[in-house]
Amino acid sequence: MEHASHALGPVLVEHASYLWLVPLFPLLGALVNVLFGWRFERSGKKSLVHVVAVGAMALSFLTAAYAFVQMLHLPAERRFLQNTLWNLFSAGRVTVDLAFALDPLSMMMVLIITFIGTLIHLFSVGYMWEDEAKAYWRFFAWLNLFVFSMLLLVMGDNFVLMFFGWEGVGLCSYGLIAFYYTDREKAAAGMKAFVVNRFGDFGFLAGLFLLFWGLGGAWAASCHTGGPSYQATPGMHSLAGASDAAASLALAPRVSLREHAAPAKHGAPAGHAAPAEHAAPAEHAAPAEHAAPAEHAVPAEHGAAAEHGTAPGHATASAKGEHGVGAQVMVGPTLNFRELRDQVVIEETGIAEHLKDQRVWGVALLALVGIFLFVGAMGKSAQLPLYVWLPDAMAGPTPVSALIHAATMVTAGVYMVARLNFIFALSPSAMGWVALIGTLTAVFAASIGFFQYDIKKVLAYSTVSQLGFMFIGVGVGVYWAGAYHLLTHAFFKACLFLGSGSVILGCHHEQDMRKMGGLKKYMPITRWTYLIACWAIAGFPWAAGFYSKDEILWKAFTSEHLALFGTATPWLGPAIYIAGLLAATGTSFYMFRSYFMTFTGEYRGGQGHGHEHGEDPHASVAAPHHADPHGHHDAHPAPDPAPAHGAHGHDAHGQAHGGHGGHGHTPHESPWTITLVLVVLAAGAVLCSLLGLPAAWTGHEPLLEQWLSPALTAEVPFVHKPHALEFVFQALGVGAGAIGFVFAWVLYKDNKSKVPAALKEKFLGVWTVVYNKYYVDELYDLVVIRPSLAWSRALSWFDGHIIDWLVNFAGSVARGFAGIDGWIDKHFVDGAVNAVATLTIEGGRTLRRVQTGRIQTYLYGALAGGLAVILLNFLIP
Amino acid sequence: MPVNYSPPPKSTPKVIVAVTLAAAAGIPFLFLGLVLLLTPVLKPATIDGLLSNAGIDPSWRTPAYVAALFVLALLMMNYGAIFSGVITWWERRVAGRIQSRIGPNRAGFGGFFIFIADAVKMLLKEDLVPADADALLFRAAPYFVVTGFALTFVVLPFGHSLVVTDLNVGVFYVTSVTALVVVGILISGWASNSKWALFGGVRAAAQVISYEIPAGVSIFVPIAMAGTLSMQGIIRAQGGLPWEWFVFRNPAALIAFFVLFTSQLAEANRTPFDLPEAESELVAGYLSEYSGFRFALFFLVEWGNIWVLSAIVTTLFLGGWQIPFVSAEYIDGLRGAGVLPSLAWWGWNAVSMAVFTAKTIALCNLVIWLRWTLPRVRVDQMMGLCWKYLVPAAFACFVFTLFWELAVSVAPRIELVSGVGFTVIAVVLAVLFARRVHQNIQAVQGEKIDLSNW
Amino acid sequence: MPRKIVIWVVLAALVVTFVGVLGARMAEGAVLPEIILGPLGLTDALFYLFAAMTFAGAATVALSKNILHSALGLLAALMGTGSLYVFLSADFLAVTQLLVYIGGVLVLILFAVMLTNRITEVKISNASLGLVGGGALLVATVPVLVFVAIATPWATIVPAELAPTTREIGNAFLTRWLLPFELASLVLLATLIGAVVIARKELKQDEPDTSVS
Amino acid sequence: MLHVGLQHFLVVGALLFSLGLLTVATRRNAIGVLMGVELILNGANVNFVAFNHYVTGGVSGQVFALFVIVLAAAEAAVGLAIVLAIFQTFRSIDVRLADTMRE
Repeated sequence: MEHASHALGPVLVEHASYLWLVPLFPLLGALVNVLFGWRFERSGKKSLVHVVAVGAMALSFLTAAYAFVQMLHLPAERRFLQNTLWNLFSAGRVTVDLAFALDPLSMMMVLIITFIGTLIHLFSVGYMWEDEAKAYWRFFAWLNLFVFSMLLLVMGDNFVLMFFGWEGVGLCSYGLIAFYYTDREKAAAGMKAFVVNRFGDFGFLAGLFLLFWGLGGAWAASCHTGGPSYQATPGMHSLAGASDAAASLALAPRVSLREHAAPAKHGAPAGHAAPAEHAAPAEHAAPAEHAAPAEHAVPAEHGAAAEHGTAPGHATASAKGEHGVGAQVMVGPTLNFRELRDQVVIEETGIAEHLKDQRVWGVALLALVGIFLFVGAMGKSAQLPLYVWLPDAMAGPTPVSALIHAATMVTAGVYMVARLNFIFALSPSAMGWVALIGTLTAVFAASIGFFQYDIKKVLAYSTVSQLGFMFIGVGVGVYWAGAYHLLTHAFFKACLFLGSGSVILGCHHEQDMRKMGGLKKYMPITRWTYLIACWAIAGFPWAAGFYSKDEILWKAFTSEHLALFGTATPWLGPAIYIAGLLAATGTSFYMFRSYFMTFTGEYRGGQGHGHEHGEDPHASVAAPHHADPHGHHDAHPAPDPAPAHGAHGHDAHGQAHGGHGGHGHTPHESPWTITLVLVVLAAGAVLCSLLGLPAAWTGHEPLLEQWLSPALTAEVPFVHKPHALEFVFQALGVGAGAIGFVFAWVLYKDNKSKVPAALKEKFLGVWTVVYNKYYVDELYDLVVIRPSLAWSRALSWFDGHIIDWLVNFAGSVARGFAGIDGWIDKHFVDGAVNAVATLTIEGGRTLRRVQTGRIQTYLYGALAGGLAVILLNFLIP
Repeated sequence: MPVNYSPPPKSTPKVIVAVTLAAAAGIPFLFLGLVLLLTPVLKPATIDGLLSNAGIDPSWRTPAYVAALFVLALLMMNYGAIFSGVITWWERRVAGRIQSRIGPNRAGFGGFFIFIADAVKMLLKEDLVPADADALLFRAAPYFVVTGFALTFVVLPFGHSLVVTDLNVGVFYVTSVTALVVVGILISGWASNSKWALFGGVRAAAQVISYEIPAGVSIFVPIAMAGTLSMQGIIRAQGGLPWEWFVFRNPAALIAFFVLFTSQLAEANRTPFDLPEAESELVAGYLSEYSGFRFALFFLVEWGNIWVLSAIVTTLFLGGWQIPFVSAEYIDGLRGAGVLPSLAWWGWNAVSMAVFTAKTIALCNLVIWLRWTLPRVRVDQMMGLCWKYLVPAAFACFVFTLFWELAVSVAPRIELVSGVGFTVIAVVLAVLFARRVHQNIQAVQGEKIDLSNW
Repeated sequence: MPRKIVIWVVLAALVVTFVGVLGARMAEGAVLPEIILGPLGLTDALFYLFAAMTFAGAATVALSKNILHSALGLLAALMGTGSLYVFLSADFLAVTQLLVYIGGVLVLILFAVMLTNRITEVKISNASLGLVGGGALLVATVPVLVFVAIATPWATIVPAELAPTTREIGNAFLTRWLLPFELASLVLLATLIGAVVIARKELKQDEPDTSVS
Repeated sequence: MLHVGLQHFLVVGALLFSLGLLTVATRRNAIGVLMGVELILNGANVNFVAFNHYVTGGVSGQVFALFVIVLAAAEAAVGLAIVLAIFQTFRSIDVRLADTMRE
């Protein structure tokens, strides 16, 4: 992180008016499928559903790719695409726009989301075509909506949009996990995910509120006291009097940047050049000059607003060209990431200083903010206390697992931390906690993965563990490596999940690895792709996982600034490194264990199948449709999903579903839509390594780091260690992977070894604890759920006995009064009422004469009124 | 005892023939000549120039202009009146030919002065107002009709520069002032206090306001093609040769031409749409109670309208006064800088007036032929034709024209192709028609066509 | 009939008073006779002619006992108004006034008169009611309106030269006033349907409709 | 003051309006009332066009006058249809008779 040796300037914005298309396409796809999907399906045009969904994704990807190309052509410091659609609302000086922005980080995320999303959609075509839920359209609608939400989360220009997307992905993940909602357990899994995420969201919101509370203090301070470089604007103190956003904007204080803040190489881009003559260099060279009144600030603002016609509230970094002399940053309330980043990052504003100094109940505000935000990330990204929903989320269809729980949604937390790196970097404590929790999660989840038999559960815990790695990355401050691991993980984990989906499909919806084995004979493509992905995740240097993981661990080892409880803890870095290495070893072990159990040895499926599936609700739903397993090979009832889906796919499905009823059918390779996706993902898992070849090898910064550096500007110090040591550490990393591999080889290759069973017998206690995921769910049950239930029962009792009694008592008293009242009513009030009624009737009878039904009468009335008004106008001065 | 009719004269005295011929040719030519002479001269600018040339005080400018206005108005009114008289004669002659009888042939040569005789007769009749009629309205109604008719002459062009005022809303103006005729008819029908008259009036009004819609919409077609509402502008947008006329330049315009022509027939209460005055049903419709001069006024308008409708159709679709191979700009250039235009300019103006008059009179003749060929339609047929066929057709033509103009802006060649194609078809049809007529006449009369009974 | 004359006189007096007195006030010391006897241009004379025609027509509408005379008065008023538009260089509007009001509205009114009266009663009842109230109304409104019209110092501009406005109106309809234009077309459609529905002869009615025959 | 200017047209408009108002207020004949409405609208139109010509320039006033004309035509059509309906119901178009809703 040697860049950013100079003071940072404001972000230079490039306008890209097409960005809104990227999230629009999935939204449209979702809408079309929601509105017309069932009609497509009913009218036999089922393939339209996936044509729409996949088409939308592909268009979205193409648009994103276009944006990527545009961004590539921009100089590095100008890589910020922005697109404001319209103003959502304004509250005081805070304006919230429907605006999208892409910086290199979110660009990477968008590419991942749209590219892998497209692949997963494609995969789903094959996977869900004959799904038992009979809701093909619903699946694709949710999937598209999910992608939309995710894009909103990633591309949103402000916290509001991000939060909208944040909640949107939660909703969509709920809908997708509980896709088979007829199954109570799966519906409950969806609910669990939703509820656990709520906990996280609470933390997220709390963090945001805290942050803005703190910023409010900072803004107020910068307004009232003024830093050394702050210029007081005359109207500042009467902010309450500013009636609307535009007017108050004109009053907004601005901060001029000192000259040295200008990287001289920045030319003034056409169309953005603010009236530079207003800010004569001589005037601004000395800080004292900054006390000059703000005449030159307002014209600059006008110039900017007039030139690009954006919502005026966002033309903050008004002098975007040559932002040394006369460059200004509006200081004031904002929800916009870029503006916030400018305010925090640019030293002259004093915001960062102020934030650092603030404390809440004796705790550093920023640490609290970081931790609370991280709680939100915990929920979304399944970190230690809140990870429990993720394994259960495997109830959803496999593509969902791949999309949500590998490639996109779970990375939202990582993305958020990376996005707000400028906040986190201010607080070593927050970073320390993030890294620590990440480490613990990595190790913990890896250990659970050791003994799982459900292939998807293994992958789920592996995901949790890998997310832990990412948090180590962003926690120790090597944000780009965290993002890089996010990228590589998206590829290899999606590949693994989809590979497992392929296996599950091939084995007739069997997920237990003990019932698999020897599949490499039947599913060669799946096997190879799965193996490549395993290499990647285990950290073998021919695949991408190695580079990202080693970069993270290396930087963790060299980090020295982390703190816990506000005190520096230099030992934390190395400790994290060791734990991470352990987790990596474990990862390698359980991944290869799953590989060996699944693909080597003899096929163990086909025994006791029917029985198990009899218990499987969706299998039993499907069974009547497939009463005759042999009838499906030729005369398949469903229409051809896609021309190229082909006979093979049909045949496969025929067999697959035949398998529910009968026994002894062999596994089969999946249709092309599935294998193609697997191959692409596996290729990605290998090729991504090119983006992150370490500096120690190539002599220059990794490509991805260069790419991301404009977005990840936070400065975090690291100890400089020689390259030689880095080589050693890389060797250690490879060694860790190799150890795991060897153990798995010995224990599980071909499933011949009796050692695992023996070990299990020997350490049955440990095994049971680990197998049952350390009884965390039960712990939650005990600590959270039962007390909640008990509390609610107590409240219910209280309500039923105390409150009801009170109510009843009040009722009795009221009845007593009512009796008296009734008597009075009957004798006194009724008389009055009758009198009123008589009066009304008589009055009405009299007044009715006014309504003659003759237009002329009314006209006279209206004219009399009008003339009276005119006369009054004359009479009353 | 048989009534003693005097036998028709064996031969007309030569003097009478000469005078009649002179008058027959002279009266229309006199008026056309006056039109030719006075319309350009009585423009305000020319009057100014003449006054200053003559050294008259400029304060006379306003009186001179007012006087010129009156002269022009008189001229145009009289032109309309004379023309409607002449065409009554022509109509009766044609009717006689079609019905294999002679027709009027006593007053003057070929009975040409019959219309003057008619006028004299009408003026001498008693001006009756029915006892229970609303006298004021009864008397006023003919003037409305005449006003509506006469006002159209303000913008009807006679030649290259021969137009009272070239209003920039000319076409629109024509359609709107003819509305006065309807008012007059309605009022006359009402004020007569007679069932027949009322029915006639209501029928006329219903018919006219119904047919105003297809007429108005089909007028949009040439307007859209010319891009102006001015009558002269529309003519200038066309050309002298048939394939430069709007009617052939656009397939929709051909249809719109027929729609407009039919609608105008109905608006002018001409057969086959003469329901308001259907003798067999309504005695004489709204005219039932009228006599004498007021009756004559109604008839003047009725026949004068033949000119108006023919002139409108000629202007909008048939190239107006455009002379083949001579462009309007060429004539413009001949005017010269003087107060009065050059002689060549007058000459070409005369030619253009001849072209316009020839086209219009040909159409008038067509109108007369139609009257004596087609039977009267029923009321429901009349309404059905309007609302079910002409209105949709007119709208379709208008919409088609919009697209056609778009196409023309892309490929101007298609106008020429359409024009030449339709012209060829029209010529072929005309030749076939002429051959058929020739054959029919031959079948009846042999080789020699007998004109002796003129 | 004398009552009618009284009202005419009152009206005329009102108008003359207001035009004269307020005009004099506006002219800041201008002498009254000069206003009355000053030189008249042709345009001014024509304006007064058409204004008088409009006023006479409107008065006929308001005061005539015969509905058809009222209709005739309406015709005069409408044509007069249309002519006044010409003075305001609104030629297209003038022609539209003729086309729509005289060709459409007036004919409709005449139609309605004929359809709603027995043929035998030529003297159609068009009695006014409350002429006293009406007179009061006039006395109340005319001064106010005329005073406002004359006494207000309008911020006038030099009027534009007489130029064809058709093209500009067309452009205005299709650009700035597109939405009202479309709404007007919707209103017309609704009117068309509504008028047909309202005026449709009830076929279920037992007695034959005798309004015409 | 004598040469025709804005005030002249405004006075004409005011008179048209007032007479229209008088008509609407005093007529018993429903058709007469409709005629009064037309007069009122014409008075307003004269003002529109006059202001357009003398105060604002452009064509906006004329456009509005056109809208008024269009709506007046629509109003006349509907009004007369209503008059016909009233005539069918009450056998009269005296507006004083059509007050069955009164009691």
